[in-house]
Amino acid sequence: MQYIIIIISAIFVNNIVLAQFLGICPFLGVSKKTSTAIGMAGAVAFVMTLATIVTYLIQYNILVPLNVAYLQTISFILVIAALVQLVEIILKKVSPALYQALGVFLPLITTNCAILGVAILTIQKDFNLMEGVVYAISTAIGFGLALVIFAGLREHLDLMNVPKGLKGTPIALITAGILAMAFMGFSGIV
Amino acid sequence: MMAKRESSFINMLVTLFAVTFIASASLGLVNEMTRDAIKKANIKAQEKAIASVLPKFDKLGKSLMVLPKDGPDSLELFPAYDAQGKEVGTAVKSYTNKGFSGHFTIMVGFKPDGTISGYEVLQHQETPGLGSKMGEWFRNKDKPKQDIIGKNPGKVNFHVSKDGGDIDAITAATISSRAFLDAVRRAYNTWKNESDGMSGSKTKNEAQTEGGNS
Amino acid sequence: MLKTFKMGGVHPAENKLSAGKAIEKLPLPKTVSIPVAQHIGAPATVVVKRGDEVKVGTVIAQSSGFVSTNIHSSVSGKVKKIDDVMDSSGYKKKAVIIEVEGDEWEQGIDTSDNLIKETHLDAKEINAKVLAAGIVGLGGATFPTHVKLSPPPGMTAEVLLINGVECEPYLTSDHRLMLEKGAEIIVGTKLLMKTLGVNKAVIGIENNKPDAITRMQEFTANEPEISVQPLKVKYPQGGEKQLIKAVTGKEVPSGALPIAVGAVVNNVGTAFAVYEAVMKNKPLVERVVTVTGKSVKEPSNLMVRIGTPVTDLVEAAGGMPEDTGKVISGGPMMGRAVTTLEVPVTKGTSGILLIRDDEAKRNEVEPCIRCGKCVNVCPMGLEPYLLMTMSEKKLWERSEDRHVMDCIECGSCSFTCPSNRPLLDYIRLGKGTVGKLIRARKSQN
Amino acid sequence: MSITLIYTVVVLSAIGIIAAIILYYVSQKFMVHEDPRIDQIEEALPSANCGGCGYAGCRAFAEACVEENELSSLFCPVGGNECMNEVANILGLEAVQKAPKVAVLRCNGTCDHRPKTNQFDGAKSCSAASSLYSGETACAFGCLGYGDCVDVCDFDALHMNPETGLPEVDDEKCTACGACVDACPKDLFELRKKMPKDRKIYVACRNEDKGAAAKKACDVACIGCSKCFKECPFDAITMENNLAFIDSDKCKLCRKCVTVCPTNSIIEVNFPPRKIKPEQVAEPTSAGPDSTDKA
Amino acid sequence: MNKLLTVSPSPHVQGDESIRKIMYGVVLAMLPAFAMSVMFFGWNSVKVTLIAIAASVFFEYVIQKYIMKVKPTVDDGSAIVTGILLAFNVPVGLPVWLIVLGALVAIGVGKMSFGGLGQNPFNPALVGRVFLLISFPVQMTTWTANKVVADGFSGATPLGLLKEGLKNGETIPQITSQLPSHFDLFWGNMSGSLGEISAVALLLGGVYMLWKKIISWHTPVAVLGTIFIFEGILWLANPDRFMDPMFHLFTGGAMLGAIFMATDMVSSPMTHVGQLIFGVGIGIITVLIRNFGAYPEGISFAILIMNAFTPLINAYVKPTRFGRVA
Amino acid sequence: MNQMKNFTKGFLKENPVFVLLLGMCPTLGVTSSAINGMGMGLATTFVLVMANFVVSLVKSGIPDKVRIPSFIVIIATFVTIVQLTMQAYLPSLYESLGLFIPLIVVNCIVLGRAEAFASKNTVWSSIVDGLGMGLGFTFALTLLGAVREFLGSGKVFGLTIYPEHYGSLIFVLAPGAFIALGYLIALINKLKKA
Ligand SMILES: Cc1cc2nc3c(=O)[nH]c(=O)nc-3n(C[C@H](O)[C@H](O)[C@H](O)COP(=O)(O)O)c2cc1C
Ligand SMILES: Cc1cc2nc3c(=O)[nH]c(=O)nc-3n(C[C@H](O)[C@H](O)[C@H](O)COP(=O)(O)O)c2cc1C
Ligand SMILES: Cc1cc2nc3c(=O)[nH]c(=O)nc-3n(C[C@H](O)[C@H](O)[C@H](O)COP(=O)(O)O)c2cc1C
Ligand SMILES: Cc1cc2nc3c(=O)[nH]c(=O)nc-3n(C[C@H](O)[C@H](O)[C@H](O)CO)c2cc1C
Ligand code: SF4
Ligand code: SF4
Ligand code: SF4
Ligand code: SF4
Ligand code: FES
Repeated sequence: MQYIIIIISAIFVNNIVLAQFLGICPFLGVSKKTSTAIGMAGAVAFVMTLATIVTYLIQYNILVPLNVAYLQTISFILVIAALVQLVEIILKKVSPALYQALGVFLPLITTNCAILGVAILTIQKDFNLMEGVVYAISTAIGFGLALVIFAGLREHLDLMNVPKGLKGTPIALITAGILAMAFMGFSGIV
Repeated sequence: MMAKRESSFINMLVTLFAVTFIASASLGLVNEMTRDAIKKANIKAQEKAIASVLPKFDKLGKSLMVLPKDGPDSLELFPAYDAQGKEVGTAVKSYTNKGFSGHFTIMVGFKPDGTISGYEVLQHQETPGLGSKMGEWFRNKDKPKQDIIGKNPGKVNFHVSKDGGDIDAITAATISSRAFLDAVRRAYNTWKNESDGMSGSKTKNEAQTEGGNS
Repeated sequence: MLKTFKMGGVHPAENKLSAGKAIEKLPLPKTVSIPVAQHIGAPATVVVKRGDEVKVGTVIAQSSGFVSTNIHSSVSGKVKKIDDVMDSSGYKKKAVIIEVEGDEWEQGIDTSDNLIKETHLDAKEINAKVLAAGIVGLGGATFPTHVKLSPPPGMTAEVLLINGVECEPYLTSDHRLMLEKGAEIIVGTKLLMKTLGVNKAVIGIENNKPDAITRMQEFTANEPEISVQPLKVKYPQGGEKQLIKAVTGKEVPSGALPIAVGAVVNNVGTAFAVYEAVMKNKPLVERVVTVTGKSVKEPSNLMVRIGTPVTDLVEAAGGMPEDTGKVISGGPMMGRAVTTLEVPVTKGTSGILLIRDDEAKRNEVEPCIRCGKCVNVCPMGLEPYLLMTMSEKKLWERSEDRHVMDCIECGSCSFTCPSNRPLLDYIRLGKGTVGKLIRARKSQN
Repeated sequence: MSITLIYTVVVLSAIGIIAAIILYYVSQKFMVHEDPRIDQIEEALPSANCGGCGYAGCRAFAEACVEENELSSLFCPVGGNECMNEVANILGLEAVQKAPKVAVLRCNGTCDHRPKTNQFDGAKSCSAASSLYSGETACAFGCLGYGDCVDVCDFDALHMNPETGLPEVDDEKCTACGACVDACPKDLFELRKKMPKDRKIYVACRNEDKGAAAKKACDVACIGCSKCFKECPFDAITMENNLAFIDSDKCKLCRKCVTVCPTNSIIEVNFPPRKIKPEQVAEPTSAGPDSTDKA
Repeated sequence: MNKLLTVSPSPHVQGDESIRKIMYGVVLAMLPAFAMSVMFFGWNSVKVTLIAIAASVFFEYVIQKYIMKVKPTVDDGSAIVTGILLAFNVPVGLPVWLIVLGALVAIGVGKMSFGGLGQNPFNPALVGRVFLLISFPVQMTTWTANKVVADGFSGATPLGLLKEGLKNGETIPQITSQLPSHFDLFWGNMSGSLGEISAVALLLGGVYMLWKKIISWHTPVAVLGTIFIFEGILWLANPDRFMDPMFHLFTGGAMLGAIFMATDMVSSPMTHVGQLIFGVGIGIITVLIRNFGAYPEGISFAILIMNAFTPLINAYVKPTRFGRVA
Repeated sequence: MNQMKNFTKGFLKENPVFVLLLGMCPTLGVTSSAINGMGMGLATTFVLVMANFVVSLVKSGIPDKVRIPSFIVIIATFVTIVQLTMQAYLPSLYESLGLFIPLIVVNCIVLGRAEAFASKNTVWSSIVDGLGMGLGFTFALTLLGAVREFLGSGKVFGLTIYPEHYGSLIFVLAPGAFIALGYLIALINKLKKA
């Protein structure tokens, strides 16, 4: 049951982009086409899960025992940066096809607050490892959902006659706002 | 532009080592410098909250951790005394899990007779503009129906009026209001049990501070 | 039992004003201009020069390729000049201009009305005659008929459909032809069947021509291989893919020809022309043209020599009404508006429609409200609103992905749109551009 | 020194070093050959990996740069112009500098010069109209006036003049990108070499009809009389399909052709007024599409 | 011949549909619901409706004329529809300034920012309504008691009473006693937003629009059908915790939403299959929010959320193409 | 290099938020009030200036391949310093900025400036650049915070301008952040053109 709550909460109620304001840069940047959005969502899901596991282990096996928890930020970001690069290098060699589909988004992910944010939130929320993993995956699904819907909306808006002054980022933000507004309907579900 | 160092393995390793070394050393230093300040800030925040919910006191007694009957986690009680050593009241750090966004913590002060001398919301995630109003709502002197200061949870029905109680809920935030009163009741009951000497409470010597930066 | 195609379609007001008017022969014009490109495919090569004497039926331009055909003089007289003239395509095209003198026919042409039923010619010889007579599809597309009659290798025809649908509002030329030349059409049909080697033919006629249905049923009563299929009135039932679907229930695959499902479609006029060419040696020099319009004094069906200026036809129908705002060659759904009445009648001219001022101008274009009506009426299952926007924004690849090339340009979408959007204008543009891109891609590979 | 401080240093350095070693070995092992310029460009980019360029990160952007043979559609908002210049350097793109050109409209068929023969009521698009028929006037070669060219100009260099019904080029803004050349279904635009003082002499007509037909369709049509062709001392003029064409590479701006043209279809822009017969040339210049340009 | 002929590409005839006909058809279809509203809430509902219409039309006019600098098209009736539907979605006692603010958001943010009629991905009236609901929860949930049964009920909406009761740990049978009968619900004898109360009047409007081919049956049937089935399953599973499905069809904005708001062609999918998916989505989200969420009613949110999905539905649910090669 | 131009470009012409659209998370996440926006902006500015300073100091000593990791470490160090200091001396601001303080690490502006500017320029101009960009960021966050606070609760910097109950709550919440920023950017674009 508590897993279901974590899942629903992370996908709908506390959607990482629409309610928590994390990962907005790729949300705005990589949402011009649905196909790219799907690729990005997949890459985020992969890295987010991996990063959460690794940072979790570091937090509870190194930082906490040695009483240096204040190093969380710096060690997490280092590990995430290294991890992303590692995945990228390996993917490029092992599966060029997968690299084409997901890998090209990997560099974007290092500087995506969502990854670091989820790693830190997992610790803050006192999840255990399993919960952390579920949380990370659901958050990534939430991110992907928001991203894909938003990409669909933007592809639609490309065909519409948006007034000049609002074309591009402004209307994208307004659309995101209305989307966030609609998602508020889910509040209280968990 | 100056010539860059080439990317040989040794160079990379040395550079990275140097950078992390310097970074960690300086961080360690800053940490040493701020550790006490952070600790103090935390204690101060706690003391400020205690002071704000209790009548004037001169000395804090040892705080106790008490497991309430109706909740999974312990509450912390801070008895306060005047210069004569007479108890002027007890501040209780209580919580609820029924908030609109789940968990939040409050500090409630009780005079020895059980009336509430003050409260403070310590940490919460309720919606700004709705649930977040509880910080002021329940101590509004002009609205006796919602004011809890000076009321005794043992005598007044500490439920929202919608549920048949005596306290008016925050408009459009009944859930937060219910949760808030839930926390107050828990504080009261625990304090009451404790002062009646009913529970086997543990005493803790030091006010706990949280390590790290979470 | 009425059949029809399932998907989409509209029902514009029929306005068949000239349905009751028998076909009349139009008096010979003074001059004719006969364009050398009256058909789909390569323009014919002119073989006469200024000053040459020609008779009715003299070849004046010769087929210049497989998909091309012969052009004959439709009058006798002297070639005045060879020049560019405006025709209903909207552009100036090369044409042979002939001054009419008398009405002398080439030898061997039988101009009598006798019905000849039998021939000893075999399939090949019939098809050779069809080519020699310059026959093209008279249903509007003017595709050279001899090409249609020679299925590509590996494909065999199973059924011949004779298109007597005439789903365009106003037009009645096919209707009249069936009433008046039904027997000849049946003979033509049999010739076509013989050429194609099929033993089944269906004549599809919409239910708004009950007299034609009865008439054709009478003629086919003792023709076991030919049947008449009454159809529910729905535009664009005359489109060959829709007709095949309605009659046989088969769908011509996207991008394929009707022959892919074993069908060949020919217009009733084409069947009649084939009859005349084969049995009477008469090349395609005249055709039935409906002259009509709400203000036209005498809407009529005229037998007209190819090359006759449209003015002559309009005069014959009582002259051009004062309130004419637009002149269309063809029907209101698919016809082309012309810039001047001087354009000549060509093999593809099935009607001349004079539209009144109050209907000549389109209604004001408003934003698309995404009502989906265009999607629902598209007989090809396309998304016209999207195709239009993509053309406007020049998103050709996306347009190709959404199968813009499947559009049959029926205009149902533009007709229906409550916002009066010029959907087909832009879709045509998209089709043109995407077609070019596809061809460029093909030639690259 | 407290133990925490030591731990701090150890932990962080260890993480750093271990990460570096693993990365190094993995990258050695999983090396993939790629265009070295991609790396070079990536170097030049800010590595913010923000996606601001519309690509998935700096590397993807670098790859796009390598594939593209001109950079006009690529821009890194973080690095800005400097950075893009550097990228261009790496790709050796700045070397392909062309002689500056400017677009000119080879039609002067204003409403006055070219009587309407019908009125168009379809989609307001030149390409749509042109796929339907030859146009609202008897000239099948002239401007249709629905502004497809204006729509495609990204530099705000083209505007429709509502009085003449013709588009006008703003020489200052035109970058000779050629978009209008491609967009015009009548092929009316030409990119001509920029001449000193922005002067221009060109035949503002594309009508290939024979003289009489052309003249009938439009007052200022080129009737193919060849007078200019004979007049030009520099062989800059060629005749084809009843139409004169002035080659901007050969033209020396002597203005001789302008005076002999019987239909004023040769236009001169930004010249000082003529001394000898001012009234004769004042006309074409003032009616020309570029006439609003300051003298 | 001196008159110039007109030339245009084919087709040369146009059907007699028009935006105006459609929009004023919708207005007509809303009249029964409006009449019922006046009957139950009195003249205040006339006031609210007129203000909402006036404000919507006013903002559309001003924005088009002075900000977008295009020819105003307020006469096409779409702003009127938005105005009426905004009014239909708010409590009858809503302060005037909030109605005007709602209209500003609906037209300004929800419609004009995207380019005006036909360009907006979200239902404008609902953008306005949800904006108000989130921003002013107190005013937006202050219900005026129904005139006809003035003292019967407290003024809370049936769904509100249900949610409140469940929160207090009451069971359905206990709550039912405070609720109007199904007949009253069907007729509209309850409190709620101005235009949503009378199921019968809304259905009447729906039938009219179906007859006039303004809407197709797919969306409303999918929405109502899904709510019915999904609520039915919950009800059968636990009748102490969940109300019966009919109750859910007749209360809240289910009817209004399904018939008038989910059918807004601009923000819903193009194809019938798409509309079915759209409707089912709305139904599911509505049921989720009603039974498990913080809000007693969720159809507004559900429609907005599915509006967001519409481009994806349109991209992936294409019409059956003639002769598509498998 | 013209220092003044370096400094001022961050405000409007190359404003990281309004023009470059970088660092959107903190921009939207912490701007429920002007004061929060300002606090976040200043914290980021500090990190930016210091990171630019250090990076431009050590730039030539760092091999290319480990450039990014080194920069990240440098930035993360300053972020942690900010974190610890704030915790110690401004605990309430620290509470309200929450997660977004550690996330300064991944703010694209910081790394972006370090890479694009500081690693190629002198110490002094790097500091000026960092300060300019940082203050531009602060300006944007404060402005957005003020707008949201004003629309949401009728206050600016906590000063009541109109009664709170006329405020539209949504502007304090997530959707309002997006919407307000959208219109703000449109407005700034318009001003920039004019
Ligand atoms: C986005 C959102 C945030 C809300 N925040 C709170 C909150 O913080 N506290 C609360 O009690 N109710 C909150 N509510 C309202 C509750 O969902 C519920 O409607 C309300 O508490 C019902 O109580 P009422 O009787 O006071 O209106 C929120 C609702 C929404 C949609
Ligand atoms: C290149 C090409 C080849 C064709 N070949 C055949 C053919 O072999 N058999 C046939 O029945 N029709 C053939 N057609 C004719 C088409 O099927 C169709 O009848 C013609 O395009 C006109 O159709 P419409 O009047 O419905 O537009 C061909 C058409 C084209 C363009
Ligand atoms: C939309 C549309 C409507 C058509 N309507 C008719 C029609 O009513 N009668 C007809 O004979 N051909 C009609 N055609 C042409 C037919 O598709 C087909 O080309 C013709 O019947 C083939 O015969 P033909 O080659 O003998 O002309 C129509 C074509 C299209 C695309
Ligand atoms: C059947 C139908 C339903 C409509 N529903 C709405 C609606 O719910 N909300 C709204 O603002 N406009 C509605 N409109 C009006 C119009 O479509 C709307 O203003 C556009 O979304 C504006 O672009 C409706 C129109 C029709 C024809
Ligand atoms: S898209 Fe083409 S086939 Fe479909 S309705 Fe329009 S014109 Fe006809
Ligand atoms: S019929 Fe017209 S308004 Fe309706 S969707 Fe198609 S283009 Fe849009
Ligand atoms: S489109 Fe290009 S070439 Fe044409 S005017 Fe504009 S800038 Fe010049
Ligand atoms: S110049 Fe060409 S593209 Fe431009 S308006 Fe004239 S015809 Fe259209
Ligand atoms: S600030 Fe860029 S992803 Fe969050």
